[in-house]
Parts: sequence; structure tokens; C-alpha cells
Amino acid sequence: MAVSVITPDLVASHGLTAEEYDRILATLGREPNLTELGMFSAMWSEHCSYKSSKVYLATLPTKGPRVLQGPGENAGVLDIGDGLALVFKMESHNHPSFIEPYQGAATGVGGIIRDIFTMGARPIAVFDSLRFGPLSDAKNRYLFSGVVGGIAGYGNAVGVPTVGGEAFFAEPYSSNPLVNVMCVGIARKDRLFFARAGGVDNPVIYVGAKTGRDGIHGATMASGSFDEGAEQKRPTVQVGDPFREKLLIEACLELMDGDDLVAVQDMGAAGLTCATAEMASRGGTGIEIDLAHVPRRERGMTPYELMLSESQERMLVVARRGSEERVRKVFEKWDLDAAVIGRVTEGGQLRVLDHGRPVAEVPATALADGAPAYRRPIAPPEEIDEWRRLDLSSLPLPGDYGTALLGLLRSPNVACKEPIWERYDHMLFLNTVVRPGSDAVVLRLAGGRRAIALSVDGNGRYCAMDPYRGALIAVAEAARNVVCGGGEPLAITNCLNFGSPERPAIMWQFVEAVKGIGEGCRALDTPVTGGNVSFYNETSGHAIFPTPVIGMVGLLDDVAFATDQWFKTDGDVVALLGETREELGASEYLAVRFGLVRGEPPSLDLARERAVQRSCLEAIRLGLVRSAHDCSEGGLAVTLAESCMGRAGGPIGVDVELGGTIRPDALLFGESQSRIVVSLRGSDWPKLQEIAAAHRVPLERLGTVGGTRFKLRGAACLIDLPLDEMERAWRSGLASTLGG
Amino acid sequence: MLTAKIYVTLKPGVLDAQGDTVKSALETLGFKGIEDVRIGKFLVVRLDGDAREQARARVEEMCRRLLANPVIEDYSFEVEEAGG
Amino acid sequence: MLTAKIYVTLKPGVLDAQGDTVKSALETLGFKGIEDVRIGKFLVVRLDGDAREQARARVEEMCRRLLANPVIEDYSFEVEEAGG
Amino acid sequence: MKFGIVVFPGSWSQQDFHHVIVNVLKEDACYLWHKEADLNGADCVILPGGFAHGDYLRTGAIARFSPVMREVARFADKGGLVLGSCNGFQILTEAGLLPGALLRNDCLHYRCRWVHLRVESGHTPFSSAMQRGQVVRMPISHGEGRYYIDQAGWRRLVENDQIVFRYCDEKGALTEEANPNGSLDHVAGVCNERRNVLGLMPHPERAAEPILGSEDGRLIFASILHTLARA
Ligand SMILES: Nc1ncnc2c1ncn2[C@@H]1O[C@H](COP(=O)(O)OP(=O)(O)O)[C@@H](O)[C@H]1O
Ligand SMILES: [Mg+2]
Repeated sequence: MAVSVITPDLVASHGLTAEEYDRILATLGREPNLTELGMFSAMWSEHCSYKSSKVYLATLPTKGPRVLQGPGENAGVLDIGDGLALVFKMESHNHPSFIEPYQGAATGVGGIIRDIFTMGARPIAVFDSLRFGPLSDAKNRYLFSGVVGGIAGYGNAVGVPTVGGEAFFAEPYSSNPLVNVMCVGIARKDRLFFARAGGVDNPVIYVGAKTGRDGIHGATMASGSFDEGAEQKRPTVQVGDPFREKLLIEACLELMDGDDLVAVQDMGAAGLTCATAEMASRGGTGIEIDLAHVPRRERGMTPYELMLSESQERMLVVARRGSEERVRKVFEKWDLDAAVIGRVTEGGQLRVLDHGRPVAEVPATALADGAPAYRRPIAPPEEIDEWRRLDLSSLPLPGDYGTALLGLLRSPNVACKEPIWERYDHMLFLNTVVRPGSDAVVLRLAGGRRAIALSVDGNGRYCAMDPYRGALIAVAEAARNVVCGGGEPLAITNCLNFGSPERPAIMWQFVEAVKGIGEGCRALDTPVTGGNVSFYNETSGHAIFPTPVIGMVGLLDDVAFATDQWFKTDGDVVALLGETREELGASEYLAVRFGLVRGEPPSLDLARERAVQRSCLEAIRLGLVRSAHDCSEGGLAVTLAESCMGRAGGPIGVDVELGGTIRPDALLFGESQSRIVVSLRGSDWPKLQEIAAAHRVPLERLGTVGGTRFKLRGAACLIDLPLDEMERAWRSGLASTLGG
Repeated sequence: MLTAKIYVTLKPGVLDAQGDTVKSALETLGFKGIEDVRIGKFLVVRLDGDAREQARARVEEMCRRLLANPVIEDYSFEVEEAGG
Repeated sequence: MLTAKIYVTLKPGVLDAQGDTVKSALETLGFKGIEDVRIGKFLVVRLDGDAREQARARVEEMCRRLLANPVIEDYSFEVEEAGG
Repeated sequence: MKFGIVVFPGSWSQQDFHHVIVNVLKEDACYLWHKEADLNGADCVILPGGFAHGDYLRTGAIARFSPVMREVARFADKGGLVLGSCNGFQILTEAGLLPGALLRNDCLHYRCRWVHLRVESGHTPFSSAMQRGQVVRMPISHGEGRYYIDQAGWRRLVENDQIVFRYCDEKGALTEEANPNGSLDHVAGVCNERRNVLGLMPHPERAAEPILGSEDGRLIFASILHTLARA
């Protein structure tokens, strides 16, 4: 093999440290050539190797009676009964979206969808969890509308409905927007596929788009924080083709119905390198490919480029020997190029040839799992105690609480998100029983009574003040949202978005957040089935809020339990499960009214959280609950307002009286956890009381649904607003921020 | 009155899924010998005044700031007397 | 090798919503004196052979059958030596 | 009765139509692959929503050349019932089976939402179960649904009573806000002169079960079934 001269600069420019390079030398017992160096640098990048995070991720609970597949595959898999398996996973596409918002977001959607159908599942829904800097800044508006446009452009065309998500805006995200996408699919339990090569001499088949120079070193880029010179990284932008992805979905699912395939893997980050190395190492085999057979879009591509290209809509398939013809026929039916580029071999070597000439030979496991695992230095930020200090007495009470509420409703973080989800087809497949706009989206499952409820949540502002509690709350809120939809929380996937792990303060945030997630998932019996870590979300040392995003899945045995957050009929009783404490720390209210990001996030008692969720679910299953809406950003007043607005058939009024002697602004806008506002028939009130009592959950009767005004009375505060004025404010928050 | 004709094209090497699809569509229609198809935008902007050079500078700036996406697109343009 | 440059534009009567939006976007960016903006397609088709006239006929047919919709669009094109 | 649902590469509403026809209406349905020039003895042909061929170049522009479309044209020519929804409508106009064209929404973005439609003509095989002036509710989901036709064409539509649905508000008024995409004269659906081909941007299949928010879409299927039963 040709001996290359690998200079320290070359090593550094590949994002590898001297120690990591020595490790490569030791693994190979020789100097790598340039292609091999590139392969290592991509596979050992933070993005692909999880080298800074894996020792901590290992502490998360991943087992449970319903878990068929935990972390480690393309996606997690749950047994949801009726012989069905639910396949789901969340991925980040933050860095590509910062560079090219439309294509970055679009290819993010394409990538996560591939992760789902490679497991044999038909993708049925996408969720998008978004974070941007303030929309007062033109650059942020450009990123926001580009990202939403890309998700819509790709998701609508590929034919997978986008049914829910989040959108949150705060200054730190100006330094790096977050684009996390989750996809959910349904498979037959006995027809699952795994990305494990097997069967020596089985053909390795390349399917889909031709290879170009797209995204070369995208994987290493996704692991490098931005400096002002980020522009130079631009040529690595990948472009998506949702039409070809649709063909890939149909062709692959058609093939997976037969017995011709052994394994399927998509080519995402680190392209052909990652796909071959992971399939081989998972399967305990080797793979040999000849680049001469790789379909290409551009002339003169080198082995280095071919192995590292991140051209989209490409898959690698291991078929049974003798099935080549049938496989080719199916791809031909769907107008897809397929080429046999190699075969499964004995021993664990990944051998890459170019017209028969060896250009790389590396142990597959060395690439896939050989990266070092770091325990980087950890230290809380010096300012943390200062941040957490909040002197309420220094904060004047609002003169007019109605005006204060309108201010919150206008905030993009609380405002109506319809301008976003209206751009997404959220009805395709006829499953959407509870549409976006409510706490959880509820999707019925074909051929049965069952349904699933889903929500994605993560409050970065809480995590900035206390990453442990913030992450704990993210898990609790996601579960609470699912419960409000009528679902029994089953399991989570997640996306952990942080700054540079090489900074002790950031690493501390990460470790604390992982602790919080583990704690929450253990307490709520919702194991972690997979996820994704995105570090280096910062520009010139300015990092984002630490932002763990939780994707929670819940199950409804009967779709009849599906519940939404909107009040239904005049005369219904409005009640609060849980209790309101004087907690204003890290709240939306402080941010909107005083421009303050400080104080401790609300406390969370997991036993209480469980009890509240149990009570709500029990009441829903007894048919008592007309609507259920948990309290989150904006507190009780906003929660009540959201139950009045955005419902089919126009807004409906409410008239409530709040007890309690705490500061009125905390009473109205504080974000105490473990609270759910429900509405029910008056005649059902006693039954709800019994349930709450049985679970030792505080229950307060607040008032009644009806009328044309939003009326809210407390000991020391009053809100009395006409519905249309309230609705106008709420709808104005995001109006015309997305452009044409 | 001046007319600016602006051509916005995908940078070489950037995937043109639309162009590729149109190419194979033309081939199924029986057209042969097509090397490739690239699809871009054609903008016609009509401008007041008749100072060509100033106009060129303005159009250049329009392309840079809004009409073309420098990440994946190139642009070129001509400025002519209206009707031209 | 020949290159066909094809321009597909919306018929004069047809409202160009995108063009109008780009116009106002340019105006908010501070550009003045813009009469109007029309947005069409710019296709570059590279063809084997070098028989210009035949090529013109083929491209004409491509436009008629696929590339433009006569209900809403007009088209025009040039055929040049490649690279040209 | 047997419905044939055409599947182009990039179509995505075919499963939804299939579900409604088979599970809700308890009728027969089969898929018609676009490469096969055979309608499989279908009594009514449906062109579903989606992004056939990615909607590249223009929506429906490439799909109209699929082999199956020759058969669809022949079928329509013999008086067979053809229904195109969303992308199906766009394909039918590109194929010249329906007048006019569908352009980018005037808001320039994709819209997925519920709309109200006013029935403008009950005199079609697709609307006979509805009264003129009746207001029905169905979802739309498209980025290019702005109906356009030139003056002469529009006059012909009106004279021949070919406008079947118009976008309106819940009371049936043709207000500006009720027109979700800037369609000419609020047109949401039109038929051909012979009245056996209908195209509409809304999705009747998404409004066929109470749990999904409306059953109004069933009126279109009911009309078709009624017509076929009498034939
Ligand atoms: N980016 C988005 N894409 C799709 N739906 C969204 C998006 N952002 C918010 N939504 C929807 O808006 C509703 C309100 O969102 P949010 O305020 O985050 O709810 P919650 O506070 O209960 O988590 C939810 O139904 C959510 O699915
Ligand atoms: Mg909620």
C-alpha cells in the first residue's frame, strides 16, 4: 500500500489530537494513508464517536418490558401490542442548518426518516424541535423561516406528516440555532431489520442517489464550533431530494416484505465509511468494496472523497446471495440506481479497493467503536450561584394583570404556533386524532383501537440555571403532555444540545443534564431507547443554553381516550390538579416583563409528578375529562388562556377564581411543575375528587367554562379580557415572522 | 426605463435533483443525446432611470443581498434599455 | 457539444405572486425605483452533436411538450456551442 | 363498485383513499401503477394527492406522460368518471383533461388547514348528493393551488356551470380571507364540459370519518356511488 506522509498539520486539520493519532498508529501498526486518515477523522469525530459523552450516556436506564431495541441501532424500538412495533429516534441538524437553513433542515428530516425505515418501519410522523435567537434580529428571522421552509419543503414532498414540535426563542441561540427532528414509524414486530452485516460473500449493494462531493467532512464540521470564518465551510452543504427519498422508502419497504435482505443502513454522516464500518462491526464481519462500482455525479472523485461524501438519499443494503436479481428489479421498478459494490467478508477488516487496487484497509470495529472515551474536566460555571439568586422583593407587581397576560401571549415562546405547523402537512395517513396545537399529538394506529400520544419538550432556560433540574423537568413535562393526550408514557428518545465539551463548565452542564434525564426516566418508568448528542453549539465562545430535548412516546389502548387541551362546552367545571407555589425563577414572565434570565427553575417532586399524572390518566380513562392542559411556559393564566383559544369552532370564554395567598404574579404566571388544568361535566366533579384524594393530589375547583370573556379573579389580582383581544395578541406573536 | 435580466444558477457540483428528473423525463419522451439539464431562475427586474452603470451596481447588490443564495447559487445579469 | 439556454416566463396577464414579494422585499432593503419583478425559469440543456438547426428543432419540441405550459407560460431559447 | 387509484412515483394520498373506500365505504379499490396502461376494470378512477415526480418543473407536468394517463384519457373520453384531488387536480390540468392551471399559492407557502367550500353545482356525478349553495368542510394541503384561467376560459366555465366548488367562509360568503391560496374567483374545484372529470384541491378522503373532524367528504363519494349505481 502506498505510504503517505501524514504531517501533524494534516492530522490537526482532520480534527484529531496527537494522542488520537498515536492510537490510530497503534491500531494499524503502521502509518495510515490519507484516505484512512479521513475515515478515522470522520468516524472518531465527536458527532460519530460520542467520545466525550458515551461514559455518561451509559448511565441512562435503557431496559423495560416494552423495549425491543435500545440505543445502538439506527433507532429505538418498542413493543406496542397487536404485533406492532413502534420505531422512533431524534437527531440534530444544528450546524448544517446554521450554514444553510433550508437545506440543513431539509436534509435533517431526510436523515431521520431514513433511520426509521432502515429498521423496516413505515415512517408515519415527524416532529421538529427548534431554537433560534430573538426574531427582532433579521438574521434570526432568516434562519427561522429557512428552517421551517426546509422542513415543510422536504416533509410535505416526501409524504411523512410533521405533526408536532417546539419553537423557542432566546438570545443565546443566536450563536447557534437548534434544529432537532424526531421521526416515528410503525413496523410489524416480526419484520424488524437491523444494520448488521451477515453471511460471508453476501453482496453489498449501493442504492439511491449518485455520489457527489456533498458534505465532505460534514461529520467533522458538525463537531467543530463556529468562528467568524464559518463561511469557508460552506461548500460542504448537502442538498436534499425528497422525491428520491420517497422512492427509497417505498422500494425498501417493498423489499423488506420479502426475504431478500439481510441488513439495511443509510449513508448519513461519514457516508460510505460509516455505513460499511458500522454494518460490519455490528455484524462481527468484514466488508470489502470496490469504489469503481460506486455511482457518481461528478468526475475525478478520489477514494478519499468517495469514502467521506455525505451525498443524501443513499442506502447500503446487504442482500442474500442469489437475491441480487430480485433486489435489482424492485429498485428498477422505482427508478432507483442500485449497484453491487462489494461483499461481506470473514474477519473484521473493512477493505476498500479502487479498480481492484487496495486504497484502505482498517479493522471495522476500530472505526466504529475504537475512538477514545473521554472524561473531560468538569466544573460548574463560576456565575451559577449569582444566576440562581433572585430577589422577588425587587420586582414590582404589574399594574394591570390583563396587560401582563397579553404581553406573555404575544411572546413568540407562548404565541400560537399555527404559522409553523400550517406549513406542514399534519393530516396525511388519516391518523391525526389530536392535531398540533395541543399538549400532545395523538395518532391512531391502523387496524385496531390503539393510538399513540407524543410530545417533544426541553426548556433550555431552566437548564441554564440548573441543568440537572431542567433536564428532570423536560422528562416530566414530556410525560405530562403525553398524559394530557390520554397516553401512558412508555419511553423516550432525546437530543442533547450543548456548547464545547472542551470547556469544563459546558461539560458540567452536560453531566448534570444526563443525571437529570436518568433520574426522571427511572422515576417515570420511561427508558431511553436512543438519542443524539450535539456539542460545539457556539460561536466565538458564546454557547447556547444547555438544551436537552426529550421526545416522549405514550400509548392509548383505546383511541376513545384521546384528549386535547381545549375547553368544550359552556357550564363545564374547570379544575386544577396539583398546586401552585411562589416560583418565578427562570420563568417566561421574568424574561418578557423584566428581561431577566435568573433564579432557580421550579422545584420538582417526582412522587407528586407521578401522582398528578396517574390521577389525570385515571380520570381520562373513566371518561371524566373533557380537556386536559398542563402548565408550562407562562403559568396558570397562560394555560387557561390556551384552553380557550385555538380550538375548532372559535374561542370560548372562562370564569375562574384562584385561591392562594402567594404573590399574584407568581400565582398567575409562575411555572410550578406537576400541574394540569382539566375541564369536566359538573356531575363528574365528585368522581374527580375521589381520584385526586386517592392519589393524595391537591385538587382545586377554579370555575366554569363559558361566555365571551376571559375572567380570572385572585385575592389581589384581576384579569377580564374580551376573547378576541386575547386571541389577537396570541396570534400576533409569530404572525409575519416567517415571511412569504 | 431599464431592464435587468438576472440568471441565478446552482453552483457546479451542487445536486440539481429537479434538473436530473427533467432530463430523464425528456429521455422517456424519446429525446436522445442529452448530456445534462440544470434548472435555475430567470428574473426580469424593470428599473426607473436610464443610468446603466448605476443600475448595474444596484442589481449586483440586489443579487448579493437577496436574489441569489451564495451558499449554493451563482448569478449573472445584463442590464438593457427597457423592451430590449 | 451544444448548449441550449431556455427561458420560461409567466404570461404577462398572469399574477406573479413571488415576483411581487421579491419586489417589496427589495424595497424594504432600501432599493428604490423598481417598476416590477417577474420570476421565471432558466434551463441549461447540454446536447450531443453540433448540428445547430436540428438542435433548435429538438429544443423547440422539448419546450412545447414539457418544459413550458402554454396556459400560463411563454418560452424562448438560444442554442450555442458548448461553453458558450 | 370498484375504484382505481393511480399511483405515480411521489404520490402519497393513495393509502388514504384506499382506506376510506375499503374500510369506511366498504367498496372495492385497487392501485393502478403509473407504468401500466391498464385501468383494471375500475368504475371510477382517482388521481390522489402527493408530489408526483417530485412536482419538479411544474406540478403534474411530468406525471401526465405516464403510460396510465393515456388510458385515463381514453376512459374519460368514453364518459368514465375521473376524480383528481390535490396533485391529481394539478395533473389533470397539465394533461388537458381539465381547463386552467394551478399556480403557487399567493401566500407563497404551503398550507395545510380546514377550509369551507360552497357547492356551486349539484349537476355533476361528484356533487349530485349536495345542494347548490350548501357549505361543506374539508382540509386542503398544498403549496400550489391557486387556480388560474384566462378571461375567455373563465367565461366558459361560468356559462357551462363547470365551477363545482368555491372557497368560502363558514356562512358561505366569498370573503378574501376565506380564499386560502388566491384562486381566481375562489375556484376550489372544476369539472370538464362533459362533467365526468372533476378536479379539486381539497382532500375529501381526509373528511370521511367523524373522529377526523368531518364527514362532508363522503358526500362526494356518495354522489359517485349513486351515479355509478344508476348507470
Ligand atoms: N416547530 C413546531 N412544529 C410543529 N408544531 C409545533 C412547533 N412548535 C410548537 N408546535 C405545536 O404547538 C403546540 C404548543 O407547543 P408548546 O408550547 O411547546 O406546547 P407545550 O408547552 O405543551 O410543550 C404543540 O402542540 C406543538 O406540537
Ligand atoms: Mg404542555
